[in-house]
Amino acid sequence: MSDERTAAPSTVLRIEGLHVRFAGRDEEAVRGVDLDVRAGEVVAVVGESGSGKSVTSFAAMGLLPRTATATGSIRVADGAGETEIVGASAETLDDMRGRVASMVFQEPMTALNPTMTLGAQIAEAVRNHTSATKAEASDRAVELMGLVGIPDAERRAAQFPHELSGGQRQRIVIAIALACDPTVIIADEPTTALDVTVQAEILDLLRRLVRERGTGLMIITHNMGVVADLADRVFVMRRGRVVESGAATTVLTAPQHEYTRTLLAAIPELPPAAFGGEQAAAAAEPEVPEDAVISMRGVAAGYRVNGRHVPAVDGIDLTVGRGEFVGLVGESGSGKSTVSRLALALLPTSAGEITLLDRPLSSLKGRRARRLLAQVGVVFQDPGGSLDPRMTVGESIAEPLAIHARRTSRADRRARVAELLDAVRLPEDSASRYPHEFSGGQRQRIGLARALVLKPRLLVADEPTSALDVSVQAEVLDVLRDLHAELGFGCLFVSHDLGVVNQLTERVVVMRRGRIIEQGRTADVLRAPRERYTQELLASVPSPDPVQQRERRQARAGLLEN
Amino acid sequence: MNAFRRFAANRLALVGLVVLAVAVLFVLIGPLLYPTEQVRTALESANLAPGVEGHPLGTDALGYDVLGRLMIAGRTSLLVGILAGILATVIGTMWGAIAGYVGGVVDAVMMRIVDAGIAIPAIFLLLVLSSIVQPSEWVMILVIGLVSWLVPARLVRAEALSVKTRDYVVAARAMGGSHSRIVVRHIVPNTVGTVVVNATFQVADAILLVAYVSFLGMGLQPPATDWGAMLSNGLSLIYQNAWWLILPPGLAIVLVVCALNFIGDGLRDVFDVKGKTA
Amino acid sequence: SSDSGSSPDETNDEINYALPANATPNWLVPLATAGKMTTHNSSLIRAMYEPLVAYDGSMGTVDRVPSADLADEITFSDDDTTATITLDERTWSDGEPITSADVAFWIDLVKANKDVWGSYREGSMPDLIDSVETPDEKTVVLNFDDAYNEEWMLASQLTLIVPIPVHAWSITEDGGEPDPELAKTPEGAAQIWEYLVSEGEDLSSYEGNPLFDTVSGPLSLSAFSDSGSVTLVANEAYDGDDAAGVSTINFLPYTSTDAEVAAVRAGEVDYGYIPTSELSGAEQYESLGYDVVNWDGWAITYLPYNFHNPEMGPVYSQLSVRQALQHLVDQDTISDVVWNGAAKPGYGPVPQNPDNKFLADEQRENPYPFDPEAAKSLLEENGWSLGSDGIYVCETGAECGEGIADGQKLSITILSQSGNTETDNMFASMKSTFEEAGVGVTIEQAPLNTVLGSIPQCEPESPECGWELPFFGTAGSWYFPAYPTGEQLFSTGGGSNFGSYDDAEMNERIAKTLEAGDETAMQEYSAYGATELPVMWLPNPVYQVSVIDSGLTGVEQDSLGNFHPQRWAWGE
Amino acid sequence: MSRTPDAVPATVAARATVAGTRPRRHPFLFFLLRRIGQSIIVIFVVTVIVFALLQMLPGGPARGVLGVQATVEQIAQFNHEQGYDRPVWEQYLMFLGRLVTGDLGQSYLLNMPVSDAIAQRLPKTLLLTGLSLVIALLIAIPVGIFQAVRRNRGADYTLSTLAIIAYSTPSFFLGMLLIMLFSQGLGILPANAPQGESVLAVLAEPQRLALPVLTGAIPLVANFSRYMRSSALDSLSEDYIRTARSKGTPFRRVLSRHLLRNSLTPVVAMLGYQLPVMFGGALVIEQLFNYPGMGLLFWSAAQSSDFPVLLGCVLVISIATVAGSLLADIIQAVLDPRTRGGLS
Ligand SMILES: Nc1ncnc2c1ncn2[C@@H]1O[C@H](COP(=O)(O)OP(=O)(O)OP(=O)(O)O)[C@@H](O)[C@H]1O
Ligand SMILES: Nc1ncnc2c1ncn2[C@@H]1O[C@H](COP(=O)(O)OP(=O)(O)OP(=O)(O)O)[C@@H](O)[C@H]1O
Ligand SMILES: [Mg+2]
Ligand SMILES: [Mg+2]
Repeated sequence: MSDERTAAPSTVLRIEGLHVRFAGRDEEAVRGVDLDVRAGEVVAVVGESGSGKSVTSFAAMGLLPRTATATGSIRVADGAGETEIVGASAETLDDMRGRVASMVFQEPMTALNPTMTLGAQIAEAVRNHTSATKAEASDRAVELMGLVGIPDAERRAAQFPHELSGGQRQRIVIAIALACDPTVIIADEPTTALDVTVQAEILDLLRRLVRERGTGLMIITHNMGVVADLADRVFVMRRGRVVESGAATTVLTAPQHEYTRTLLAAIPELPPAAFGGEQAAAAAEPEVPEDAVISMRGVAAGYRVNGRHVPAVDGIDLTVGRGEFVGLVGESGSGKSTVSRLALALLPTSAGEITLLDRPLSSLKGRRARRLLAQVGVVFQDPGGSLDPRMTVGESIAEPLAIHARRTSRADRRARVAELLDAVRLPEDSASRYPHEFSGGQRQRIGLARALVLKPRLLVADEPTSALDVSVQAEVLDVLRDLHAELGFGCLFVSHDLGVVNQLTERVVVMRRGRIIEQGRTADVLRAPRERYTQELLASVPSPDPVQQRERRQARAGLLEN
Repeated sequence: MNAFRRFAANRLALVGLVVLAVAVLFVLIGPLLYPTEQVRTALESANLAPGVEGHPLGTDALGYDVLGRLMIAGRTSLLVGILAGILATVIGTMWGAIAGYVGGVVDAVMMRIVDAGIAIPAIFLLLVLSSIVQPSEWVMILVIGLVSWLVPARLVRAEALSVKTRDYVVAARAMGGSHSRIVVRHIVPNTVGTVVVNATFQVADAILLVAYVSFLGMGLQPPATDWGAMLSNGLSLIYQNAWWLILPPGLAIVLVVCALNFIGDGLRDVFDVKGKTA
Repeated sequence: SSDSGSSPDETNDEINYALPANATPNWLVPLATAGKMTTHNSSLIRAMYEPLVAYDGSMGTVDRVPSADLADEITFSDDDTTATITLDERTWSDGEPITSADVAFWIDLVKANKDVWGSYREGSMPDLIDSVETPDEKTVVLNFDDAYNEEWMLASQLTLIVPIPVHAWSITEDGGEPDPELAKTPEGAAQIWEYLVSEGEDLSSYEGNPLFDTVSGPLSLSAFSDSGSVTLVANEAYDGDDAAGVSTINFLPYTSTDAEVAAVRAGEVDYGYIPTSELSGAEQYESLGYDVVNWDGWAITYLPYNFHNPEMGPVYSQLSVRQALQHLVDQDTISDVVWNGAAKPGYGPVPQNPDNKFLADEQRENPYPFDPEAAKSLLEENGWSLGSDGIYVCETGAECGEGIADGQKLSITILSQSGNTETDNMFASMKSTFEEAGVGVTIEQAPLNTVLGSIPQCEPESPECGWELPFFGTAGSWYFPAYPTGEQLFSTGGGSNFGSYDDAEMNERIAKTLEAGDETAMQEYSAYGATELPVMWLPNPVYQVSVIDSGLTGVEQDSLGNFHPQRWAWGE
Repeated sequence: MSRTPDAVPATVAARATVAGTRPRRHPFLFFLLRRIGQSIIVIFVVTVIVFALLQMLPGGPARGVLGVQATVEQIAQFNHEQGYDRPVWEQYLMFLGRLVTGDLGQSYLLNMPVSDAIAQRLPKTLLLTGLSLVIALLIAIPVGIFQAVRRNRGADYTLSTLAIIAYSTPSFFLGMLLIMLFSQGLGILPANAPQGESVLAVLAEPQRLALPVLTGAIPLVANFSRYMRSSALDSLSEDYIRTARSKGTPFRRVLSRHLLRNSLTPVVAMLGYQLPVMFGGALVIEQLFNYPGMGLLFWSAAQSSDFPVLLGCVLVISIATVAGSLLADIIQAVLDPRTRGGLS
């Protein structure tokens, strides 16, 4: 607590000695955070999950739940003076929110009232703080929608949130935040729920708005790429405290704190990109590995929606050789998960043929098909959701044994479970505990253990790490790599993270709108993508290296111009 | 232990548990401590007011001691309520789990049956059912169970629908687990929270239904009785201010049903289940 | 009551009568089909259409009330095969005279349509009328097919005849031209019947239906609503001896007894009823200005034994068993305590209230008073022994009686009508005494109509013959016409002999009551029924516990279950 | 764990276009037709259930209708006329055939067409339940919201406890208590419901209507307020409430503009399913206060095996229920624009 109170006059948000405690909790969620945001500046707050980033931001808006008690000081610049948030009355807070400080939330799907038109929701923000008439407010709403890049704003204003895509909704949320020209905007993970390409667009929008209007922006993120892309200064938080802060370039390139260093080290690297279309490698025939554990030929499949067949993927030609690591990438909804479901015989094909472990799937039914699955393992994205909360970890891991090797004795089973727990680097006594007693990364390793208990020849992993913090992700990927080396299974690895795919896989398949648009050796495809879509995808991934990120941004701008 | 602490954190749930325990002791142990003649009628000492001739709560029209009768009647009300509630829960759980898991046409057919059942007010069904069969305790259990499984079936189906899309179920299928295994090992255990919480409410509702059935004149064969029957007998004396024939059984029902509802709310906190359909 | 708010003059000319709960009038045509013969229907009909011969119990005995009927003199031929009836000088409300043709018209219609006439019993009216002569406008001669007991003929048969206006009702469609000759042919009679019955079914058109414009009784229809509320007003053209005491009488329907009681308490009813349970609080009603009066029924109440029950039939066939069971019924206590006095003990087949000449002393004096010890010794003398569970058992069936299985237990099942506390309590206390004495009792309950629906006369092998002792007597099991014979009840093949009681002596005694000339036949029948126990006799509950505004006169209650609204009037 | 780029269920349908097909033109119309189809099937199942149950009633109606004194011939005649001597399936088909023409048969007891009897009683029951319902909603909605806002505080606990007590009280006991209190004790309200024949006549005696309506409304208030509370709690924790507050909307306005409508949606759905419960409750209340509605009609029909009336009542109520939940679904869809996507 140094006494250097010579704050620059342009400071718009100043948090000093903030402590937050939740009723019924022993530990404080936030224990002494000092943070400031200046006008026209982007400040990023990073840190692992649960480190208190969101609590800090809610405290700044006076939006903490009733169970929370905040102490310390949070002041926002209001015209000439400053307003204290901690302990302020409801009227003060209502007056301040939206006018002086506003907020952009993480989840655009739920941040908007589903039963109110978009125009009305924006207009409400305007009317809360101005004497604008209804008509004026809705004019202003349309204007704001134009500003955040919603085409055809007039018509859209009369629509409801569900009629817009996620990216568009996030733009509306930003429009609401902007409605009264606040001095500071707090954005809590504003792009996490979005595709990389959409994320890049939103980041562009935010950057432009902040620069044009001189608003202060405090952005919370776990993505170092976003930090590199956007931030002037960074605050790194851990366990309720700020452990390091400083200019973005400094922190990212020369981190001081141990924690920041591990954070940065865990980020999977992308290959030095070559975006130019001319530099693309010659179209190589996709090599067909011999000895395939699974191969799909001209496969199409879809879902029944309201009693009607809706195609999801078409013309899928894909092979995973024995012991081969194949990545499957593409934007959200492109059909990646559908392909993995097909590989697991969870979804019938409507055309084409899948050969799983040398057997055509279409010829197998019922028990015989199920028996084949003994040699296939699976890991899903949500580490919590893929373990039955009412089964012990041991039971979960032994479940494939219970299904396929019923005659295994109890002792054998226990031994096998212990073996696998060891392989995924978990303590042996984990077997008798329940999933909720484990962290996300640990759970994911349990899932991996379960998938491998029968020594499968094929492992299907659908975004196994995308729900994890980067450092935890690194750990899980490490285990996966080791086990692969040891067991030699073929692996279909679905991911939207090109960095991970780059690190892990030998070949990569790129999907878009239900079709495969490009596949080849990972090195080739990522370094010199042939397809423009792949190039865009690559360019949209922010790099944690500020210098590299600047290049990417330019490359992307170039691509969009063409 | 943790679960109990979460339960006990809900004060009312704790109160409910105590009230229920007291009620159970009252009906089970009570008659041992306060033995009364509850089989043979005693017309010579009928219709006594409270306190007369050593009857703290008076006697009824057949000369039965009301306090003692309250205990005997409580046995029936509790027994029938609890077993009927459990029966309804079991049927409903199986029905709902199967419908939800299997889906498609099977689900549609099974749920239309449930819809139809729900569309017919339970009391109407009870009236008809209890004139088809003579209401003994077991028949009452069966009949009440049979008209009240619909709500749990609905709840469990909804739960099953959501559980079946969870990744661990998909994983079990991807491992080659059979349908029966999935229903038994994954779907049913994971609806247990909903089921247990609902079962408490179900028992509470069943005790109410027992009362309604008796009120509507479909009572048990004498000398058996239940709180609802006592209450509806008292109803005919409402103009004669025979409060001792009305209030004790009425309050007993309210207390026990309340207690069960409180307990259900407490359990809901433990299991973290949402909502209650009445 | 008269204090119900309106001015005295108005009230003094209007009476509100409470109809039984859920039994709203649904038939006013004096030609009833089956199921339409409830007492309130027939009472209203009688007020609008005087019968040829009227019997009622409102004078303390059950007797003919000549002032309420259309007959003047009735003479039977010496051989009891014809009756000659002269009619009073009376006119229909439209001014036409009431003639012998109106009597013949009724007989023609009923004869041609007897299968669908509700009161039809084979061998009685109208079968027993061979021919009708109408020598002049005021004389009717009925020729019977046999000689019949005069009293029975008069009280049970001729009372059924209700002269109807042939000059107005011999039509087959709305507004049709009356054709007095039409009914003389069976086809014509069938057409008229069909038309009249269809009008009877159309309750919504009662009000204003021209059929009801022509009445012979002291009252005529003024209003009739679907919900059962009926208003009768004095027939201005009435020229008989039973003229209405007030100008307007409202018959109010109630959906439940409680509703009615509430109305009584609110003073909205001048003549109503309360449940028997309220008798213990009778003062409350008296303080409201009512008299609380039991309305005894000309009825008996009993539990029929099903002699054809495959298991218990042979047991019930043993007189000793029936006697033992009868000894276990504590009729006095049940009447006084359970029914609060609203039931009177009954020991035989003849109604005991009011006292009458048909009653034998055997029945009056109760041959089987409450006596558990006597019951036990009767059973033990006849092969029954107390089992280890405290229930009598017959180890060797043959010793107890023919057809009884070895090891047969003496456990009876009563199927009782539900919905009445006194009835429930009566059986609960009976169960208690029976079981104390060693007779097992199971009590089942069902709504009245389910009870009635589940007790068909049956053969032992038929699956529907499982019933044993049904009770349908919360308001009396069986109401009699004025001459209380039992041919329906206890003679072999009798229409309501539910339990298939079959006894030659009984048949003979009943036959005697119907034959001509034998004055003591009824008493012999009464004595035999009281000792032979064709059914288990139970206390006979009152028809209802009436509450009558103390200011009303003419409210003597007719034990036949009819009410006579024309006689009600406000006293001074 | 919301840090997922993966599909969020609500958007699945929206994304279904990706692979080249369009969504249905009129999803709302489709939804409507589907629900109506389902409702018809449900009603059909109801007729089968009810008919089967009535077949199981012992004895048959003849003796009950014709009385103790009817002869065997009269009973046979009655059974023949009513078709009870035909095979069951034939009776069912006859019944169904008449049903589609709106003919519910003739009441034995009342001697009038069942449809007339019901037409006479139904409006009164609707009045009773409707009044109870409206009153209950007017109280329960604000109370539920109030409780949600004040959750886990004294007032909330008190109200919740009261609600559970009210819910746990059998309505006939509640009615008895009210009678003892208001009619006998204080003597300010009559214990007897209006006996008027028309709805207007019933309405003309509001003081008589008070106790029955109160008895009907109290359990509903209890039930709805609990629902409203939990639904409002759910909505309160939604992100959009936070969004609304973050733009500076005063809390009261957040409640009235954002919370109310969104938390009403599940309550409306629940209302549909509450209908049979309410009708069941009406049966008891009508019985207790002698209110001449459908409940008493059913009750007396059950007492006298008046089969056509029994069938008619159950059918009408079931149809009303099915229609009610259909209506609830539609209202819900209207309240929630997500389900009427392609209507415009
Ligand atoms: N409403 C609440 N009640 C109790 N504890 C809470 C509440 N909200 C947050 N916490 C606790 O406060 C701590 C900080 O949470 P916070 O949401 O700020 O983390 P975060 O850094 O935003 O994490 P993430 O990256 O997952 O969003 C956590 O331990 C969390 O469990
Ligand atoms: N259960 C389902 N029912 C109907 N449509 C579905 C279902 N699952 C997926 N789809 C549709 O199929 C298409 C492909 O979906 P899929 O889940 O395979 O995409 P994805 O590439 O895995 O996306 P993400 O990166 O978001 O996981 C999408 O249009 C999606 O809307
Ligand atoms: Mg957060
Ligand atoms: Mg996916």
